[in-house]
Amino acid sequence: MFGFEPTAEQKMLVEAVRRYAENDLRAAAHEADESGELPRELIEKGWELGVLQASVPEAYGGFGERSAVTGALAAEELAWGDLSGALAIMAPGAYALSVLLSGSEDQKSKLIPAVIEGDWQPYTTAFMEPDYDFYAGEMRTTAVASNGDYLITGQKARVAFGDRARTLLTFARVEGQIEAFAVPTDTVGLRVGERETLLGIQALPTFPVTYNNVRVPASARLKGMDPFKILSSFDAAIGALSVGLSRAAYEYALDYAKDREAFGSPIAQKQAIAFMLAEMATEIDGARLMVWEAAWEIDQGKDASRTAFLARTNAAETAMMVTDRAVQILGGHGYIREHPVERWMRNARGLSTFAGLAMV
Amino acid sequence: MFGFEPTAEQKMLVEAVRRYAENDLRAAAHEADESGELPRELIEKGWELGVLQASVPEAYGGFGERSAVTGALAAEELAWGDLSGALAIMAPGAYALSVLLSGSEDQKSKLIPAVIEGDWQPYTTAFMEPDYDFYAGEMRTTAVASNGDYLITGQKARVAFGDRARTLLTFARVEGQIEAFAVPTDTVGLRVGERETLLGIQALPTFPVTYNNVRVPASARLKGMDPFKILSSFDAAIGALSVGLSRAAYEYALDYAKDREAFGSPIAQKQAIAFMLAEMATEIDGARLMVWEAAWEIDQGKDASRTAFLARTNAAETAMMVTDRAVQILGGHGYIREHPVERWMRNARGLSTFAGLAMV
Amino acid sequence: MISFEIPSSIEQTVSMIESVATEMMRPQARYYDDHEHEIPWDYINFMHAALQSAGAEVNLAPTSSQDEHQEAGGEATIGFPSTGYLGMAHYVEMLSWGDAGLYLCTPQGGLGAAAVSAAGTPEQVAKFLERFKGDRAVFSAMAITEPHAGSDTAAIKTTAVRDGSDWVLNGEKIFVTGGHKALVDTPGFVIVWATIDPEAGRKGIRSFVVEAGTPGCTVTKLEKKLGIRCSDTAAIVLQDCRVPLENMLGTVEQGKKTSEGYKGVLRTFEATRPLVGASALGIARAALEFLKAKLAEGGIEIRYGLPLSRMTNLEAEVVELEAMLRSAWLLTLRAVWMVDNKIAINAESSMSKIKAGDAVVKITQKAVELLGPMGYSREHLLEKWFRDAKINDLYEGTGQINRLIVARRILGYSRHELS
Amino acid sequence: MISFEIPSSIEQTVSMIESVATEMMRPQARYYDDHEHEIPWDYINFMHAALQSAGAEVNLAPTSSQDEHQEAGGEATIGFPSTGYLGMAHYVEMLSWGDAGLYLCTPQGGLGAAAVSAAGTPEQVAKFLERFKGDRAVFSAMAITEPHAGSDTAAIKTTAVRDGSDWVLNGEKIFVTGGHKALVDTPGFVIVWATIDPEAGRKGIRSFVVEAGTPGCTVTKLEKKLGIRCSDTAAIVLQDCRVPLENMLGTVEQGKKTSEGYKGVLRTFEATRPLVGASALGIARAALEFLKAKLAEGGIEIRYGLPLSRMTNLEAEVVELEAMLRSAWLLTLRAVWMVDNKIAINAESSMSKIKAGDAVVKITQKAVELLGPMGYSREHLLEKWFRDAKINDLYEGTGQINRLIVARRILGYSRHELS
Repeated sequence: MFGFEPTAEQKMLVEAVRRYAENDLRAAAHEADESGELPRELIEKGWELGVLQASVPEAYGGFGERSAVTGALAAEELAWGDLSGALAIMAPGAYALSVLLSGSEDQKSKLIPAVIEGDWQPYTTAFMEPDYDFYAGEMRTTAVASNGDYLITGQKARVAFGDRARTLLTFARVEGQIEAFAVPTDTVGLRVGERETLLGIQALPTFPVTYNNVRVPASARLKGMDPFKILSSFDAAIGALSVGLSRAAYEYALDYAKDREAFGSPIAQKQAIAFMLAEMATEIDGARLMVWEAAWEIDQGKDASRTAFLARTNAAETAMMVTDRAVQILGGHGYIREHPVERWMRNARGLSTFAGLAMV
Repeated sequence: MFGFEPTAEQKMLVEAVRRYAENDLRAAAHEADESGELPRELIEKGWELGVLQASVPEAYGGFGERSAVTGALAAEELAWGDLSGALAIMAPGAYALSVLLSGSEDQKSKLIPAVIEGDWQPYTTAFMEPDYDFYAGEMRTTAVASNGDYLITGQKARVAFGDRARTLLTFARVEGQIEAFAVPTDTVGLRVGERETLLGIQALPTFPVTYNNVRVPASARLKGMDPFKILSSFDAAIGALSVGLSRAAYEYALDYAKDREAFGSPIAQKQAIAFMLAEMATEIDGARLMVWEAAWEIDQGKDASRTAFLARTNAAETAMMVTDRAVQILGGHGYIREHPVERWMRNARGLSTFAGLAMV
Repeated sequence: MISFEIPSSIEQTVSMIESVATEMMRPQARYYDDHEHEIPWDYINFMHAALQSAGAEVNLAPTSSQDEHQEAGGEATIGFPSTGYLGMAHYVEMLSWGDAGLYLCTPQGGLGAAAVSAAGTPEQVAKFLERFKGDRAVFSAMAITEPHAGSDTAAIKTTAVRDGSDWVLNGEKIFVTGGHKALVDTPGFVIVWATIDPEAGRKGIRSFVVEAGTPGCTVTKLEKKLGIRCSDTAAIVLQDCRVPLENMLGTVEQGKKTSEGYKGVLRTFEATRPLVGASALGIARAALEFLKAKLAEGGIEIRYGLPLSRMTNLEAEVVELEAMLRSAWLLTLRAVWMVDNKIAINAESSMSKIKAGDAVVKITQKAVELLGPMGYSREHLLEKWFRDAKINDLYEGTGQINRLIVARRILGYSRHELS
Repeated sequence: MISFEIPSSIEQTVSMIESVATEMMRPQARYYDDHEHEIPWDYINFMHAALQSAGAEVNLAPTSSQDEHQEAGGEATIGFPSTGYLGMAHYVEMLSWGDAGLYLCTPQGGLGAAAVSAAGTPEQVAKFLERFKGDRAVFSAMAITEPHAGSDTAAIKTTAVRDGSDWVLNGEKIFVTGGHKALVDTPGFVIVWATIDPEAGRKGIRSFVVEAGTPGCTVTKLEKKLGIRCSDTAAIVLQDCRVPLENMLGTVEQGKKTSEGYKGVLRTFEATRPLVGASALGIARAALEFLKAKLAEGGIEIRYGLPLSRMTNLEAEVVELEAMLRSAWLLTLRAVWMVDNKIAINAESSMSKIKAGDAVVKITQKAVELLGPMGYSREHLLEKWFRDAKINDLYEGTGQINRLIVARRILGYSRHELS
C-alpha cells in the first residue's frame, strides 16, 4: 500500500540529523568553503549521529539493518546543512556499504568493523574518473589478473580524503565488468596527486589518484559485486543530497522574498517571484518522491537501476534550477558570498559528478 | 555595414502582402482549415502579388532578381495571415527557384516560364519522406542511371497539390548526392496516394507519392545542383514562415490579454501573463534577425547552410513556444476552434517537417 | 511508512480497465475525434453496466457511499473493498491512456455528483445521486465559467434570487463539460454556480442543482474544440429558471450570507485536481509509450545510466520525459493518498496539477516533434494526444491559477497579498 | 537596408583586441580570480595607453566627443572613424571573451562617464571627463543601489539637501562596480543617485558627481563575490558629504522639482544595457568555443543539418546553445544600431539584455555540465566563466526587471498598470 510518511523511528532520526545540520553544518559551511577545511570535530559530531552505524548489522559492528529509504532521509537533511559536510560524513558509508553489498563473509568481517567502530575515519572510494564523458559502465581504470593477483592501472578523480585514507575502495573494469578492490594507499604504483580545486564542494578535500600497475592480492577483490546494485545506491544517494541542497536554497529564497521589499511590498508578492517559488517547491517535492521510490525499490531488492538513474538525473537538474533561481531571487545579493546561495549553486552544478562519494 | 531596416521598395511589397494576408488569407483561414479547402481565387490573388515573379529574371518570364531577404520578408507576412495559404502560394516558388538555382540554361528557359507566366499553377516539389528520422542528406528515394535514363524509386510525403500537379520536382539520391528531377505525374510507376490527413495545415492538400522504377530521361535531371544552396533556401523559408506564424499568435494573445478582464483588471496586468508576452516578443525578434541573416548570407552567395539551419531550428522552436503560450493565455478559449490560436499551435508543431514546400 | 506498493485490488482493476482501454477505447478513438459531437453510446452503456456490476469496488467519481465507507474505516467489506481516491487516480489514468475523450464520457456522475457528495446534505445526496444507480447511464456536470469571467469566480454574474419556495436563476454559462449529456441526452443535472448577493463577491456564490428538463435552462451551443472532441462542452442559458429551495447545495443556513457554502465547494477541487492530473498522465504515458515503441521499431533502445555526453538526443529526451512523467505521477499519488487519509492538503493538489499539466503538454509536443513527419500524421493517434493533452493545462485551473494557489500556500499569503 | 556586414574598421579593431584578450587577459584571468581585490595594474595601464593612442577610434564608453561626432554626421573624419555603440558592443564582447573581470577594470570612464555624457551640460562634460585623457588611468562609477532598495530607485533614501552653494549628501550605497578604483585608487568620481525631495518618489531623484577625495565619502567595504572578482564592488557611505551645486548633473532648473533630470539618467540605460549584454555574450562565446574545442579533441564534431532524431545529445545541446547565442548577439547589435542611428528605442535594449543574460547563464551552465568532471574543475577557465556569467542576469536590471520593462513597452502600460 502506498505511503508517503516516514515511520516514527525515521522521523526521530531525521529530527536529530536536522538539528545537527542546522546548528553545526550550516553554521560552519561558509567558513569551511572559504578556507577549504572542514573542522575534524564537525565531521566527528555528524558521524556520531550514527546514520551509517544503524545501517550495518551487529555482526559487523553496527546496530541495525541497511535501509536505503532511511539513508535517503538522512542524506537529504545533511545536504540541507552543507553538501561538503554531508559528503565528508557519508564517505565511509560508500566504502562500508559497498563491502556490505558485495563482499564475502570474510571481507565483510574484516573490512567493515574497522570503518564503523569508533570515530570517523577517512575510509573512502575511488570511483569517478577525470574524463568529460566518464561512464561507470566503461571505466578506463582496469584490473588485470596476474599470477593470482590483480594489476590495477588508471586514473581516478574526486577521491575524498585521498591524502589521508589508508585504504581506497577502487572501482575498476575487470573482464568487462565493474568490480571493487580494497587498495591500501601505500601500495607501490599508487600515487595521490595534489588536492583538486573545483567549482564547488570546496571544503571537501578531494584528490586525483593514479594507478600504475598497482598489484593487489585476489582477496582484495570484492566477491559477488552486482554493479547495478552499487550504482543504484550511488544514484539514490546523489538524488537525496540533491533534494536536500534544493530545499535549502528554496527555503532561503522564500524567506528572503518575503522579507525583502521593493516597490513598496515584499518581492514575494510579485507573480514573477511567487511563481518561481511555486515551481521550485513542486519540483523539489517531485524529486524527493522519485528518490524515495528508488530507495524503496532498493530496499525491496528490486532492480532499481532505471528508477534510481531517473531519480538522480531529475534531482540533480532540479537542484541546478532551484539554486540558480535562488540566486536570481536574491538579485545582486545572491552574487555575494555572504549569502549561501551562490555556494549552493556551485555545489549543485557538480552533483552528477559526485557519484561514488556517497551511498544510501 | 549592419542594417536592420528593409529598403523602401521592400517595405512597399511587405505592405501589399500584409494587406492581402489580413484581408484575404486571415479572413478565409478558419473556414479553409475546417473544410480542408483553399478557395482557388484566394490563392490566385496571393499569386498576383508577384512575390515570386519579382524574384525571377526577365529572361525566364519574371521581372526582377531573386532576393532571399525580400522573399523572407514576404513569407513572414503570408504566414502571419495563414500558413496553409502561404504554403499554397509559395509552392510554385519552391519548384521555380530550385530550377533557377540548379538548372541548365536550357532547363531554366523551358521550365520556369511555364510556372510563372500567367495564373498560379500547381507546380510543386516532392522532397520530404514519411520516416520519423527523415534527413535530406540520406534520403531513401534513389535515382539510378539506366541506359541514359534514370530510374527513380522511393516514397515521398507532404507533396502539395500532388493530385493536380503535372510535374513534380522530385528530390532523390543519385551517386551519393541529392539531385532534383522534373518528373511528369503521368509517368509510369508514379502513384499519387490518398490525400494525407495531418495535425495541422489542414487547408493545404498534400499527398504521399510512390515511385516505383519511374523512368525519366537524363534531361529531367537538374544540372549543377548545389544541395547546400537548396537546403539553405528551404530552411530560410521555413524560418521566415515560423516567424510570421509566431507573430500572429503573439499579437493575438497580446490583444486578448489586454482586453480580457479577470479579478478586476486585464490579465495582461498580471506579471505571469505580461512576462510570457515579453519573452515571446523577445524570442520572435531574435528569430527574425537570425532568418534575415541567413537570407542575407544566401543573397551574398555565402555558404549559409549552418546559419540557415540554426535560424530554421530556432524559429520553429520559437513558433511552438509562442503558439503554445498563446493558447495558454487564452485559457479555455484557446482550446476552442473559434479562436485561431489552436490552429496556429497545430501548424507550428509541423514547421520542421515542411521543408521543401517553400523557398525564398 | 514510505512505500510504493500498489494495492493488489487496484492493480487487478487497472488490468481489467486496460482491456477495455485497448479493445474498446483505442479502436474508437479516431472515429469520435472525426465525428465531433457524436455520442459514444456503446462505450457509455458498456461502462455503465460494468460499473454497476462492479458496485462500490470501482469508483470513478467520489460518491457519498464512497465517503461514508471511508469514514467507517476503509477496506472493511470483502467484495466491496474501497480503493478511495488512490484507486480512482489509477483508473482514470488507465481510461485516459485508452482515450481521454471517451474517458470524459464515462458515466457515474462526474464532477457534478462529486459536488453534491462534497457539499450536499444527506437528503440532497440521497435525492440527487440515486439516479446514477439505475439501469441507464446518467450524467452530471459543473457550470461555473461565464463568457467574461474565466477563472475569476468572484466575477460570476449569474444570479439566484429567492422567490417563495424557489430560487430563480438567470445567467449564461460556458465550458460546461458534459453539459449536453447531463441536460439533454440523459436525465441528469448540472451544478450551477450563481450569486445570491452580487455585492458580496465570492462570498455570495452558491451552487444549485438544475435538473434535466427544468424550464428556463437551455443548452445553446456545443463548442468545437482542439481535442477531446468526444466530450461535449456546452454553453447554457438560464432564463428565469426556477428550482426548489432545497436545490441549493448545503443547508438552508448556508443560503444566508455566510461564506461557508462557498468554501465547501472549493474544497472539492483539492480532491478533483489530482484526478484531472491523473487523466493528463494517462495521455502522457500513451504518448511516451508510442514514442518508445516507434523508436524500438527503428532499432533504438534507451540506454539508461549513460552520462549526457554519451547519449543520443533521443535518449536524452526520452529520459527527461520519463522523469517528468514519473515525478508528476508520484505527486498525483501523494495528493490522493492525502485525501484518502484525511491529511490536510496544503499545496499538494495544485502541485500535482501543475506538474501533470506541464508533463502531458511537454511529452506530447516532444513526441510529435521527435517522430517528425510520422508524428505529425493523423494515421496515428499521437497527434490526437497532442491535441487532447492541452486541455489539462487549461481546465480545473490553468497552470497559472494553480501556481498562484501553490504560491499563496507556501508563502502563507491571502488572495489580497498575492493576486 | 538589411545587412549583416561588419564594418572593416570594427573588424580590424576587434582583431587587435583579440590579441590582447589572448595574450594578456586569458593568462592573467585565473590569477586575479584567485587573488580577489588585487588590482590588475598591468592590464589597466596597458589598456589606458592603448586607448589613448587609439584616440576616438576605439571607444569603450560613450563620451561627449563621441556623441557630438555622431551628431555631426557620423563617419566623417578619416583617421578617427567613429564606430559608435556598434563598435563598442564588438569591443566589449571581445574583451569579455578574454576575461570579464579584467574587462570591467578597463579604464576610459565606464558607466560614470557615460552618465555625465548623457545627462550633463557641456560645461559638466568638459569639467568631469577631461581627466580620462591624461597619462594615467582614471575610473568612474555609478552608485545607485542601497542596502534596502534593490532595483527600486523610487525607494532611494540617500538625500541631497541644498545648503548655500553646496549639495550635502547623506546615505549608503552598495554594489558600486569599480567604486574603489574610482574613489581610492585613481582620481576619478562616482555618480551618486540621491533624492532632493523624499516625498516625491522617483521624480525627486537626481545624480551627483562625487569626486575622489571629497570629504565625507568613504569606501567602507569590498564585496566578496561569486565571480568577476577582479572587479571591485564597493559599499560607500556618504556622511555630510558636500559637493558644489554644479556637481548635480544637468542644468540648475533640473535641480527644481521636475522629473526631467530623472528621465535623462534613465535614458542612458537604453544605451548601456546592450553593452552589458555584449559583455555577457563574450563570456558565452568563450564557454561555447571551449566546449566545442574539448569535444573536437574527443573526436566529436557537430553535424549541423541533422534532424533531432539523428543527433547525439551533445550535438542537439550545442546547436541549441549556438542558436541562443546568435539570437542574443543579433538582438544586441540591433539595439546598438538603433542607438547609433538615433532610432527611438522601445523595448529593444531590454530585450537584448534579457536574451543575453539568459544565454550566458544557460550556455555556461550547460558547458560545465556536459564536460562532466572536467567541466567542474578549476584546471580550466570554464568554471570561472560559469561564475562570471551569472552577474549578467543580475546587474543593470535583473532578468525580471528587464522583462517588466519589455512588457510595459509592448503592452503600452505605465508602471502603475503593470508593476
